[in-house]
Amino acid sequence: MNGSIFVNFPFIVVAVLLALGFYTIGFKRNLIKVVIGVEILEGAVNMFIVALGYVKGGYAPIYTQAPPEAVGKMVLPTPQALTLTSIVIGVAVSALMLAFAVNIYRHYGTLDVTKIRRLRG
Amino acid sequence: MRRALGLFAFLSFIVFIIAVNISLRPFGEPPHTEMDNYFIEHAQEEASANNVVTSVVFDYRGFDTLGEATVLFTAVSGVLMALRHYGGKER
Amino acid sequence: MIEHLPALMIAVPLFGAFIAPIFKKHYKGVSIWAIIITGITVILSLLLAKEVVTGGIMVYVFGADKPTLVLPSGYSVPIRIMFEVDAMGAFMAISATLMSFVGALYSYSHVEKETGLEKYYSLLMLLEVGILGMVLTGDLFNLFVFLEIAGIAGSALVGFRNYRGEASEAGIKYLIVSAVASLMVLFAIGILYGQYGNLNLAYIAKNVSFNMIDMIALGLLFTSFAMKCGAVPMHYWVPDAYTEVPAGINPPLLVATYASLYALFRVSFTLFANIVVDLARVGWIMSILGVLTMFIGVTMALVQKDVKRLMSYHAISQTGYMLLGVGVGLTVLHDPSKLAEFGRDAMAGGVFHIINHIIYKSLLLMTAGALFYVTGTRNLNEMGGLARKMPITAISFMVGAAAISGLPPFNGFASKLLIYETSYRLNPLLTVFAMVTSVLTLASFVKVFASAFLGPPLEKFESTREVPKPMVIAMIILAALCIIFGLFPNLVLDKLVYPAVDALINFAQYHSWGGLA
Amino acid sequence: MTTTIIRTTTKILVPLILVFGSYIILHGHLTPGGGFQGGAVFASGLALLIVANNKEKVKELFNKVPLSQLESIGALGFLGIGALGFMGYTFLKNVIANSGFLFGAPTPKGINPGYLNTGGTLSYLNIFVGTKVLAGLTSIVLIFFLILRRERDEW
Repeated sequence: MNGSIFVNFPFIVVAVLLALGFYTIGFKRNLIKVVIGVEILEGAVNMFIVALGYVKGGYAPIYTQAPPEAVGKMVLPTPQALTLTSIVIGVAVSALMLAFAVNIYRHYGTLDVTKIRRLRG
Repeated sequence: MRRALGLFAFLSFIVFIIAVNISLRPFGEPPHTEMDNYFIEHAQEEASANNVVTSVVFDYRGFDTLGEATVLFTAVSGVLMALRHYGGKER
Repeated sequence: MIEHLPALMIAVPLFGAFIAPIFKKHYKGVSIWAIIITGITVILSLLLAKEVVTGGIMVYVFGADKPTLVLPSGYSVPIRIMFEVDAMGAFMAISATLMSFVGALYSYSHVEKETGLEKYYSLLMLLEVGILGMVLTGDLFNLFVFLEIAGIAGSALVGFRNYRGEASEAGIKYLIVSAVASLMVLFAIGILYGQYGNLNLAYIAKNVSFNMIDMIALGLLFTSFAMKCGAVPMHYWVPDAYTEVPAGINPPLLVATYASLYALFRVSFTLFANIVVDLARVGWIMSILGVLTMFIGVTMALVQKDVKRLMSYHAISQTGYMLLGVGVGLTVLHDPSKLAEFGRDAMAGGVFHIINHIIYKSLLLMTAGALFYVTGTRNLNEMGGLARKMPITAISFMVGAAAISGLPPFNGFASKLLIYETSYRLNPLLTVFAMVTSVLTLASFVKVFASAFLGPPLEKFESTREVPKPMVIAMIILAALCIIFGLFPNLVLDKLVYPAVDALINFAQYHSWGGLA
Repeated sequence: MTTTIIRTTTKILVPLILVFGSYIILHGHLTPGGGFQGGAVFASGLALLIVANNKEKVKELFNKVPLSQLESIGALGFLGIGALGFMGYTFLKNVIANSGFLFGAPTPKGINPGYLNTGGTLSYLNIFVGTKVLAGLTSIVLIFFLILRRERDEW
């Protein structure tokens, strides 16, 4: 199985998740579903970055009571650190989006994006 | 019409993204690891921590983490501001 | 202490923002605190600009033994986050701090009757932090983090008036746009990291090789930043956000938009400057995008009745001028004779237009905020005869309107003239569009002035008076800057704009700091 | 919402979750985890406390806790630890590592069982970030809870 499509399987999953996320943002009417779409995108990008750091047969980059064969065979730590940062940012963004969604529901009584458009033109 | 156009743009974008991801380097074989090797080798003496990821997060890329904490602070302020009691003058 | 300036630029407003929620209900105190902190950052940014213009690029490595120690001994790759401040970054930093200061001053009276002000001022300073981080950083992931700070703080402030449904609507729109844009930026950063194993802007720029994947990363970065700076296919969030935000936040929010424009320039000039063949094509795309943006923006503006919304559409249209100016420069970047002939001047026009536009558009939006403050409406048809009641606002509006339409001797004229002259050398058709846009802008502002300030005084505005002092002072500062920049454009051009342009053109200098071969 | 089963389970689970969260924060430099993760675990324990009680009880529980001040303190602490580096080094320099101060013992090279008294500024930053994250996430959950309850009262 050396065809590139199977070697790159995690990246294909990332592509599918990106597609799902964009579909949800673009074509769903419920605001909560749009927020979920953004979260799916977030997950896709996080998965992409963490997959970049994988080394075949590598161990977690932590020295505390690691198995002896782990030295010199650790996965890259930077992508994990980046993913951590990006996850927290994702939490922050989704919290604020949900707060706005609550406010919109209180004012318009609906979450349908086609009905709440007061701002146009 | 707009919907069809959007669907077309969406589908072409998806094909593009899948093409990108297929043409990436093979999974599990990073080509350049100089920066990460430095972290793995020097984290214990410079940052004095066994957990290399934590030493990257808080020492080598500590400024990003300050930014990250700031993002959380911003979001909490934003949520508390958006959901505060209605009040003040209507203007 | 002078070598720590880039870090202090971030640390001081961050300190101010973290302290602000402790004030709780002392609204006067927190406003004064915000004015003090933003004032200090203005001074710091002026010092930084002086240091950079005289002493060259300034590097600050976070967490190293010395601020300038980029490479650890025996290593050839940078490993820590660093700030790399060149004249362009310092120029943007000055605009950001100045506008935050003016915004804080204006907000002192404009929002004094609202609640939740400790959060408001905290977010104002955080917005400033986000902009400053974006324009000073030399690390790609750090750019993403600060992009998110600016986006979240900006959208939270857009939703400040939570008793209006429209504000929350505009806020979530802005937040979704900025979240998607910054996620695509992060995706592109991931692609570049996978290729080169590093996140440093200059290091990647040095090693970039231009296979298909790099071009895709360029495309993603270009689209996302164009989306965030309000270029045309993705401009629909701009009018909503600018209309609903309190007028005191408008100046920093404008700078936040142009910080994305700065990131766009940084990506095309620094990160991908080594592409010799395709850069002209990128430049053409940028110029045509600019022309489209200015034309569509101004035509949409003509039909508006809401005064702030009208001005927001003009903001879109003015962004087009900057894209056009810098795009013209980008097309001829690898052609030294043409670059010296008109490319450099075109970029100077584009960059000068950034600060000019920030100044006069903030001024105009603030006068709109002042009108709203006294009349309680933004509909032009309900206003009239206010020139007598609010003379300073009326004069400020006239200055701003003359500047945006490119009339001499105001600052808009200086930068627009540079853009007309140089884009004519590339293709006369671009100039025709730019001039038509300018005429349409003038027409639309004459309409606003006539319907809001002239005409018979309306009975319901009998008791209106001039707006409070802090708002007046903020408007006067900006109006004075409009006139000064218009009368003595060479002062700013020589001291700030041309160094900034040269910093963009001499990308090799940016690539080779700290002894990186 | 608040049945006896949920209240009893909460009573048993919450202390365990809080202890586990504190453990993750304190051992951030040795084992997987750190300030953010530990703070999130801690906040999830408090969130359990919020959803398992009714509005009055929650108000009574969290009235005394200065969440917003805690958050500011965490952020300011981070900034302060970073500013220590201005004394001769750069912002955010790990000045405490290998200095013999609290958390300043040197780490032996290679695989080791892990010593708590290492890490330098990392441990301090973990604690501050943990404080900040638990306060921030708890106040988000709390405000959503209170606002939804308030709405339900009004309808």
